[in-house]
Amino acid sequence: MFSKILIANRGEIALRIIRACHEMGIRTVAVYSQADRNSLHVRFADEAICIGQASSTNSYLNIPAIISAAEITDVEAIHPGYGFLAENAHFAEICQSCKINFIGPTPENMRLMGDKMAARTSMQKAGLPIVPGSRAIIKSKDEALKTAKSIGYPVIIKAAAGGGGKGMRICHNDLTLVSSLLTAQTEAEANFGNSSVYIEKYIERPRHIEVQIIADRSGHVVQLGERDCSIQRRHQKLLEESPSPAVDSKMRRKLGEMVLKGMKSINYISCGTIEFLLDEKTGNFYFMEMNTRIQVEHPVTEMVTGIDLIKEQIRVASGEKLKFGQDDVQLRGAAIECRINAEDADNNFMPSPGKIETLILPGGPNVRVDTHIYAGYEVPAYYDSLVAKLIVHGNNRQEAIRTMRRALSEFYIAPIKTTIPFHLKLMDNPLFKKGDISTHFVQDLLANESKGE
Amino acid sequence: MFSKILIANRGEIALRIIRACHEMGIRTVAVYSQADRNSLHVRFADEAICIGQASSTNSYLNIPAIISAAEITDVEAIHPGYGFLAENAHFAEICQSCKINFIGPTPENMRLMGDKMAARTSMQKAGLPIVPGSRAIIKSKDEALKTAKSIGYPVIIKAAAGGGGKGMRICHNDLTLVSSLLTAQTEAEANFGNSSVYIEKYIERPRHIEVQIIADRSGHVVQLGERDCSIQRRHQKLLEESPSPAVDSKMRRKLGEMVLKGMKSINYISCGTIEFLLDEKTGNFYFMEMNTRIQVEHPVTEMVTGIDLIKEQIRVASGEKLKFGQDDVQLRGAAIECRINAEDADNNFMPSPGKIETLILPGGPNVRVDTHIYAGYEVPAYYDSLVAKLIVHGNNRQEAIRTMRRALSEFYIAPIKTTIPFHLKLMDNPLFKKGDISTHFVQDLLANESKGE
Amino acid sequence: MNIKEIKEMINLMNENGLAELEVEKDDMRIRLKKTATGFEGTQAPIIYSAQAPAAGAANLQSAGQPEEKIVIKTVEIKSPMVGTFYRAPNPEAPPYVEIGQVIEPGQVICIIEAMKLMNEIKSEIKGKILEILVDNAEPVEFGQSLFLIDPL
Amino acid sequence: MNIKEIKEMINLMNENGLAELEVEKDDMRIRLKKTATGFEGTQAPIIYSAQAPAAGAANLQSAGQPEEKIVIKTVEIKSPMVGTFYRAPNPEAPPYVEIGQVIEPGQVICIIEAMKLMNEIKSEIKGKILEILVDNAEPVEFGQSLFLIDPL
Repeated sequence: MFSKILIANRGEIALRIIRACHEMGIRTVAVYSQADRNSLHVRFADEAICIGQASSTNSYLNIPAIISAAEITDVEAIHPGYGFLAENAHFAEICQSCKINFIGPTPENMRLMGDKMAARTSMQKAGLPIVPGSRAIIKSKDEALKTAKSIGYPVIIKAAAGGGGKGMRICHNDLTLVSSLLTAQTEAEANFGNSSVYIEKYIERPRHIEVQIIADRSGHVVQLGERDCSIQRRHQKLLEESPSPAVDSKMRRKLGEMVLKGMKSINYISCGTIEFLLDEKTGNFYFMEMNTRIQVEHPVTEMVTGIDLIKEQIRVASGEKLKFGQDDVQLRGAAIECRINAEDADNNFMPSPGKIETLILPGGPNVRVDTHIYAGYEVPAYYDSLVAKLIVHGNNRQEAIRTMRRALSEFYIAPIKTTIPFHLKLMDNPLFKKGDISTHFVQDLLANESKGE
Repeated sequence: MFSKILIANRGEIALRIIRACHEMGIRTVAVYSQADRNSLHVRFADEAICIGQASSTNSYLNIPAIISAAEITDVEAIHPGYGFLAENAHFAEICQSCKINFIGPTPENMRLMGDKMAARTSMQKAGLPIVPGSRAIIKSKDEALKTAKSIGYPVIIKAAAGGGGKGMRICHNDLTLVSSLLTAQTEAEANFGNSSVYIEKYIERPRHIEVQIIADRSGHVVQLGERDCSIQRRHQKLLEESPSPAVDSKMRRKLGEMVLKGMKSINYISCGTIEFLLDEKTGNFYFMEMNTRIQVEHPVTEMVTGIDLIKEQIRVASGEKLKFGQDDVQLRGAAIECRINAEDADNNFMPSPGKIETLILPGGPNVRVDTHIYAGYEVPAYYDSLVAKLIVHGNNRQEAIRTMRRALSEFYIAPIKTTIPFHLKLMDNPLFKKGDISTHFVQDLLANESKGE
Repeated sequence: MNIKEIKEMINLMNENGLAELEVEKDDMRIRLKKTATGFEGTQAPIIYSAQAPAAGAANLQSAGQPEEKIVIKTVEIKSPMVGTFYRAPNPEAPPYVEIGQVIEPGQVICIIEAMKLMNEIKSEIKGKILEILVDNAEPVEFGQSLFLIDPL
Repeated sequence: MNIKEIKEMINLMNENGLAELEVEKDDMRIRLKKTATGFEGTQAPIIYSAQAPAAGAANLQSAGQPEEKIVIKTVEIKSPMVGTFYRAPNPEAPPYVEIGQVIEPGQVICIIEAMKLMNEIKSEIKGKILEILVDNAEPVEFGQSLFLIDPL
């Protein structure tokens, strides 16, 4: 096991990793930008090093600074957290060449799954269903029309190098398809410097279902059930839960088996998440992409499985074998996570950084809070707006919702605006309570509200 | 089920009850003294009523004020929490006569178990072992010597009406016995207005083991395993854990059976705790007394059983039957609670009230915080010094200790002094880590430290 | 510089969480200071809450040349117990007191019912009733202001 | 001076996070103070932390008659990167600079090794070296003060 690691991240995930290390008896080195001098990860780590100015490019994305911080503190491994360098294969390779253990998958894993087309192809080879459509790049109008005819409308045009919804176009007939093709290519070029696009079947009201896996270096892969992340706005997740109200034990088994096949086929190592689109009408699910990192929403899986994902991720990175098999994994009750962002939900989720004057954190039974904020902390404008994760557990989904409602009602952050009021409304929403949601749910909800006004 | 209840308490337990009610859909009325205007229980309750001046006698012990607060807010029940009026049979009777449901045992239960001698007699009748000694009041020297001879030295003289160690005397021979008898009687008279004392066998290094029970009105009693509360100073508990490292499954079963017999024999209703002294040398345990209320340390039992004691207590008070039987109760892992008091552990645990300028609460996995404090809150000098309960859960005791150590290291309260540093030392103490503790542990620890200086 | 302006300043302090406000102008000086409490700008859901603002306004005073002090002094009569406030001994009877009326020390001014007992509340001062702050048959909490008095 | 002006001042305070604001103008004076919150008295366990005190010392000045102010102005040369600080190009060679020495703009004053690369650090100013704040072969973090210079 490692004796000392560096955490190349900030905010709540840096804290999360420091906590795991403390309990494992591993010493920690925090790195921080000049804007994060008063951040808790600096306070809680055994050592802390300033690596650059506020902007991410000068600090948390500054590979030379992070590597030499690792060298002068003589750490054995680097945990990248999520975001920043977490899915940067180049950084993983540099770590290797500097004899520093990168706590994550192999660079090969990251490269393969980082390329959407290649990922899709490899997973399809392994037997995972993918959304009907062209695996090949669409070059001409005719190709586009041909594909659309074969899979049937509606279809969606996507950027091959894309993500985050950019360069996507939904088309319901030949006319819109032809007109959208060029726009999509131009957007793709503009956003990703690559105009390649492809076409696939568009699923009307899909659910975002993802399966958490963990794999060690000796080929053992275990899947830890699914998360439902359908509550999102502009492809940004706002709330996640496990298990999904839309997945029954039969589908869960099927999903699990597929995922294990897929992961073994690429010799995947470390934590990872395989994302699917679920078409509730048909009950079909389709592989979308894989995230080769620990995710923001990992705690909901920890709450229902009782497995500490960060500790396991560190253990397998150090070469240890998983201490549990697939049969040891049991899902207990239901867990929900609300992302508390410094955003004004009543004002188009506009970022609301600034100093926190008053803070009351929720507590009591079945409540977990992962946060780096405290009364007096200044939320910097340089980084993402996540200020806290509120996670609850219940014997079932209804109980979890009641506990979440209770905890949200205690949670008070002022004067900055947060998404707490939005989540409170969500807990009283009849459709959400029924579990009748899709990735369009939030956008429809907000649309109705603005109509209401 | 009740639709609205009043909470006749303050601080973290008032919050704890409000939280349970919120999740159960019960409206809450908080009562508060003028010193608690900015307290969180006032903020979180649906309604709040000022009932008097700061001093407890004028507010939280002011029965007429509390009853008329219940009347003007038209509540169906009153939850007394712990301390204050929680074990006041007279108050329970007044509630009855005002047609307000007292959430707790019957006045008869409270009267019987409130009288130590009567409690001992009734539990002995039910077959529970008691510490060898005279059940009768000792009136003369000769009686004392006779009893001492029959049970053998060392013996302890105790006040019949006593508690909290007052009026206790340990004697190792006839000489000290005779000389101590008068002193003990005088102290008893002074402290409790009643000079009656009795003599029993003194156990050298006992453990404080207590069994949590819950009983409904239809005679179902369930026991939820034991708590080890041996870490105490001057009979004030500082840390509690479940299960006890000194109790094996065989002893646990035996304790459980005895407790169920005892509770059925007196038709006990609601939550309660039966305290035992465990003599580790012999493996014998002896009934000490019963607490007819919810206790400060109830969360450790909640963590290992997954049962919400406050909700169950409210349910049975409303007349509902227990939804689980003895066989449904399973102990999972280990839980520890540290009491964070506003006391200066380096200065003879002197109370340290005052304004909290800076507060950082621990968080992350397997950590529960029950507290009423926040940055900017002023800890009043009028009430007990408990400012927070830090509870952790682990797959085993070692894990729980590591998590507690981690959480304590994050916990920061300034400028007032707290018991956090004391607990941090405890987590690194080899004897504590081995579970090799007794009710004398803390006093010995502090004695050695002061020697060290 | 008049009371209205002082009230406005107090509002400014409340709205902006000021601890102190001091104005000095030719021969007159005003200094307002708040005792810091837990939550500036946050609201606890107190129902029957005492009239805090009135208490604040109760004895403001502007320092400066002694000869031209402006002083408002009003006194509040507060409820000594939790209960229900009654202005008259029974529904038929007339109220004990009315606004504008001058009351004497020891005079009964209202009744508070607690635990089925009717408790007569007597004034401790002589003064003119400026305001009756609670409606008849309304519940009151301990320390809640009942009457605003201009002492004579 | 009226309420509107005070409001504007308060906005200034809010926008710029001022704790106190005091204005004195011919025969009038305004003082505003905010209730403080934050992190007083707590210390993060930063190892290689930048010499904050030095920064403070950078422009000391003795109070007194305005016309006869004494001002010491020193400048710090800070590390532009994380790495290891070396005073000489190699263990055998003499240090680039010594205390008391006058350095010129563009003159190499130390080396910082990062990722096996030796980065020569050049002075941007002319001045006299008052202090060398880091020992040879010591790790330094970004922005850490290396030299204290008396500019000429």
